[in-house]
Amino acid sequence: MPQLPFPSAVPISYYLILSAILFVLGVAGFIYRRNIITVFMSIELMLNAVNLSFVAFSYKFAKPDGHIFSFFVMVVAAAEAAVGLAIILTVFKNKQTLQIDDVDSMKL
Amino acid sequence: MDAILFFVFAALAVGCAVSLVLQSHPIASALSLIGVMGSLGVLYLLLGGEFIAMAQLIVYAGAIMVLFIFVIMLLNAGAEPPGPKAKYLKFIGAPLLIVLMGLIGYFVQTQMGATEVVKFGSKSDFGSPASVGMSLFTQYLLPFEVTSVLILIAILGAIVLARKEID
Amino acid sequence: MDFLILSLIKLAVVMGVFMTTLAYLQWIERKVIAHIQLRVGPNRVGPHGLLQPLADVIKLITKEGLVPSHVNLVFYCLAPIIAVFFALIAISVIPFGGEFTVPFTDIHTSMQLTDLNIGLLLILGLSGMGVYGVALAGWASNNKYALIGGLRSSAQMISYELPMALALVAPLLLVNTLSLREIVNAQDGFYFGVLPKWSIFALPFPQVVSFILFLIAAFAETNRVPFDLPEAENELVAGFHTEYASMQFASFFMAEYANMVTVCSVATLLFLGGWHPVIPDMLGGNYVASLLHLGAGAICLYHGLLQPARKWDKYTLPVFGVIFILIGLVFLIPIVQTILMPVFWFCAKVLFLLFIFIWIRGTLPRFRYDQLMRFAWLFMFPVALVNLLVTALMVALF
Amino acid sequence: MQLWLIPILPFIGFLINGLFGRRFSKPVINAVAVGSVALSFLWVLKCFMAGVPAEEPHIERYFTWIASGDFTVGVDFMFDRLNSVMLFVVTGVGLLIHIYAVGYMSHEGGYYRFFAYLNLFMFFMLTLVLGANFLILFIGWEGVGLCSYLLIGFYFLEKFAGDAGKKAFIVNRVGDFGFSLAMFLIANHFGTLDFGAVFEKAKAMPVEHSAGFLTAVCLLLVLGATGKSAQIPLYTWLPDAMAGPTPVSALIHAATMVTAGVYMVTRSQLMFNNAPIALEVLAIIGLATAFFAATIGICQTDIKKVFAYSTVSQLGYMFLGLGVGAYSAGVWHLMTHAFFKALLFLGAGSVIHALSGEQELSQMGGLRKKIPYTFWTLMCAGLAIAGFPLTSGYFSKEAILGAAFEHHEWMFWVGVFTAGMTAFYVFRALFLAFFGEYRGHHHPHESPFVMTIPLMVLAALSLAGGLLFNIPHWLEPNAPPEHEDLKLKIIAIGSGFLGIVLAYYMYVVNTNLPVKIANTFSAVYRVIYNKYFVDEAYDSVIVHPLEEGSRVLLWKGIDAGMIDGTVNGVGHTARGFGKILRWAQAGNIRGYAAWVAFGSVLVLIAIGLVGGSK
Repeated sequence: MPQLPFPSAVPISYYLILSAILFVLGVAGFIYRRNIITVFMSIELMLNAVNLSFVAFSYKFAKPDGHIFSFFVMVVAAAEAAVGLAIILTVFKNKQTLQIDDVDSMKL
Repeated sequence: MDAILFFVFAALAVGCAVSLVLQSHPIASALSLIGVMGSLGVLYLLLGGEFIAMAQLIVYAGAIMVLFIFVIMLLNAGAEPPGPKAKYLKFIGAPLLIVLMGLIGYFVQTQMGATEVVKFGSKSDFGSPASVGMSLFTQYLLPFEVTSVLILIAILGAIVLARKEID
Repeated sequence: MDFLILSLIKLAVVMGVFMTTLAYLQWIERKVIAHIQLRVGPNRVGPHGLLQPLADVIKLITKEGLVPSHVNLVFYCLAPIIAVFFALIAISVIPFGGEFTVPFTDIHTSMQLTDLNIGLLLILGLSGMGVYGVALAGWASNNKYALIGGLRSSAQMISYELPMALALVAPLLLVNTLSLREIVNAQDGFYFGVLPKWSIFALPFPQVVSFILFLIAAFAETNRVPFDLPEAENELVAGFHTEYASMQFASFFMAEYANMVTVCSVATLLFLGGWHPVIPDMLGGNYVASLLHLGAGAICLYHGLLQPARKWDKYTLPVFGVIFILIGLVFLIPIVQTILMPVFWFCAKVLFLLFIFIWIRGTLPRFRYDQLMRFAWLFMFPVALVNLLVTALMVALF
Repeated sequence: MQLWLIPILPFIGFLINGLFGRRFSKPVINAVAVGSVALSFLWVLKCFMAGVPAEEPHIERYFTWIASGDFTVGVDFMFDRLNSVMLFVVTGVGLLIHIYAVGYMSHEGGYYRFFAYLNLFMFFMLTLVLGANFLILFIGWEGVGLCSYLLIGFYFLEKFAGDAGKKAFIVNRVGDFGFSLAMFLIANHFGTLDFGAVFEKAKAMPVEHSAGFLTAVCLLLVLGATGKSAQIPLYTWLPDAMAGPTPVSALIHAATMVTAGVYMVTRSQLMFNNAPIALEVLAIIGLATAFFAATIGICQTDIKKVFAYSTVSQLGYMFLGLGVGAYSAGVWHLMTHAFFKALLFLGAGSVIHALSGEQELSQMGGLRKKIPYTFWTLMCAGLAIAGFPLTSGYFSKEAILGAAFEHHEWMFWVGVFTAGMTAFYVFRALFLAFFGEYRGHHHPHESPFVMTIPLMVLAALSLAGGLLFNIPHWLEPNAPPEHEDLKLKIIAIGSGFLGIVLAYYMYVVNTNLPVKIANTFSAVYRVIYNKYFVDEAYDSVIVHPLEEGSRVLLWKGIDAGMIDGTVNGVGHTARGFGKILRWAQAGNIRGYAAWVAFGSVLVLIAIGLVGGSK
């Protein structure tokens, strides 16, 4: 294999940085998008970012615990998706909108 | 080789994430999120997490996102109309996030900067389904059971919420 | 580099065979159904319509791929690619036979593109991803029939993935590994020298129930009759691929057939002992292939030479007979036998399952949609759960 | 030897009958209920055959139940000579009574409920007997109390049944209160509740030094025992408990549960030995109870009430035996009493069954011919309880009285007199029921064999039980045989005879004599007939003040005033804060997200500045 211009393997910190980038992108999506579903997907993106760092740490300590955690995150995400999407359906049924700013009836 | 794979799929993930944020159409966002998940799955494999990578593929990409797409199609959600409300977010949002990103990066560098490199398959098979299952059903048995209850509750909640008539 | 070259060769072989199989599966299906319905089936293009697939391919390729004006172009073009990609990629982890050394060399390899120790999970994941092709196709073609078809298929596929996965887990408890190769190796041997130790027969708890459940779920996963609601032509013109034409249309079909082959292979590997012989060697299991082919050849010759039913038969059938006999003779060569018999058994089992698929298509009517869902959640799911529990109990006890 | 199976089997029976019994047919319910008890009896037999350790009890530790600091309580069962006797009594007599109940309850509603409760009782009783530490014993103790409550109130449609149940429960609470205090003291002082360890430490304490503490503990235990075993001052619940079905009276309120106190004291004899005062108190309580209960028993007109008071008085005998240090004699009497008292009650039940529910002696008479099996078996029981020579009651009562004589002579004389009275009132009841001419208006019919066969078995046991099972020898194999004092025996037997003869004279030969006596000593008669007005006294002294206090002070004052006020106040304050904080609720989710991000940035900066990350 020819010599690469960069090291043949990357340190764990790269993975963490990547997870940070993804997380921040998720936050950005949450803040800037107005479609409820998209916002929801941004949340999923954040969760994925966190999972990545879990798995990275799990590699660092060579223990499966990180995997377990991200597994639980997935399970919770599944439950959340089920309920959240049901809520979105109900919102749409009652308000005929998916714009997150129109769903602010809790405001004074 | 590891490095190439990492950079390729990291770039893919970031690209998909960006498109998730920028795309105006929910379906497009959903597909890009699936892209993120897929590339993350590959990264998990690089990190020796075979089981979790497959779980990512099956649970996240295979089930959860299908739900999303399903709902998007069901509601026939169109593209977002332009013109945001809540103007002030535009101004504080971006710098805030950049600062946040910078801080996290700084901490990661100071804390984990000089840690060992990730070599595929260099560690023992701590991520194999066997070992994950082992600790899942011994050390983490209680949380596991609790999650099952959580799922059950979620199912009930979803059913109650999505019923045809609210009586 | 050696590894790369070897893999490339394998890849070429597998893809070639696989594609041909897909093409000819079409022909087989049409023939079988024709005979079930007392028709002749394709018999114009080539002897017994054997060249029909070729003709179809040429037609589909040369046709103009027209794109409706109202579709969402990106996803419209993306959908078939996704579908066919995830359908074909699954073959890469399926083992067709045991390890062997290539004759006249010292290369020791296995009849499989790659052996992941999570192969089964990978297949599950890929089959899950296959949904997007259909769903997107339905949504992107911007057509109510297509959309309904897409929705139906996505709902149906999620619903049936649960019982399928549960049915898959039960035999895994017996073999406790996820690597397909080891799964098959765990089913080696015979009870009392006659009854093969496949999971479907294996003690402590024969997996008959989960095998049946898996087959049913597989029908639904591959959108086959009686679960082919996404393309129920009498309600939705052609379901999710209403708007598709030419190669894109063809790729959907390829995806469907590839999925069929995949699930049949998985069923074979998990329940029917993969490439392990049906008849033990000491009972002459090694000669089954030769006998079959020789017999077929004999029949062909008889019908061709002595009493040809149709005009062409006196020319075509003898040729086939000779070919069959030659194959039978080839199978008599010891070294070929050792290498090819496993593959023969594997293909035989897969073809048998595929035949069941076609047979059912020729036999059963289509479900109604609510029946479909009720069946999934109120019958398949509980039964699969109970079966899993019982299996777990048995494995724990014995 | 898998002791846990013994209590679990009836518990399974309880679960099956209690959960699905409503849908079962009676044969199925019988099979489950009787079968489970029979199985556990067989298991007891197996354990017994496997060999009973003579000195060191065989202990099985299953799991740690409570672990707080270095104080741990495990779920442990033990098996030694003492509780082997108890196990046989409980499962054996229990089995017979279950069989009997199949016949007796056949016409009753709530059939499955009855048997479920009965099995549950067996479970708790066996737990009580098997428990290897005070807490497990206490679980059984409370459980049997619960079951007795449930079964006394079995006919919950009649008010008196419900009231009787409540009375039993509440009176028992007093005793349990003492028991729990004793447990707290023990746990606090010895740091353990394990029988073995506790008694070791108790033995280690010299008498004069330990007197205060051990006496306190033992007196509290005695209080508990008086509650459960219906002794003065807490005996009042037992006669009312007769409101329950007769098998219940036989099983719970004669044979097994009420003897729990005796068992508990015997179990902790090592502790009592170092607390002479407590022993003295125990003896006196026992004696007094025996005497007074006997006097009351003379004047009762309800056949079950008569036997109830005789139970109280016999329990008094056992306590007397324990109190004078003859534990084995007490246990012996416990066993024999289980036989003949269960028989008496079952026989009474058979009579009641024959007269389809009639309990008043005045409505009976002349049943000798009509229900012969019941008559003869009841006669055996009467002879046994009267201490007729070579019957079971004879031996145990002799042992107790002999020990009492060595302890204090006057105790012996009182005991003898009580024995005479016992013989008198038991035979009074029997003569009233079976001799003379029939005074009732029902048509008596003999009970089915499913009821009479247990009667016969029990009759055989109560006749030969004393000869067959020499409990003192079994419990103390190497104790010196106490010298046979013929004089005492003669006196005791004589008193018994006297009682019987007197009863025969008064109630068969010269039947209008009792009325005369009652009229001449009408005041005394009324006092005794009304059980010395003890219930009324308790009512006016304890119950009414409690009710008033709770209504006025606790409810109106504390509950309505203080507690509700506090709660409402909290509510108001929260409202106030809400008013202030409401502005932050802009209702714009993305705004919230931005704020969260901002906060996390602040936190990160803070960490960075502090250098906490290093």
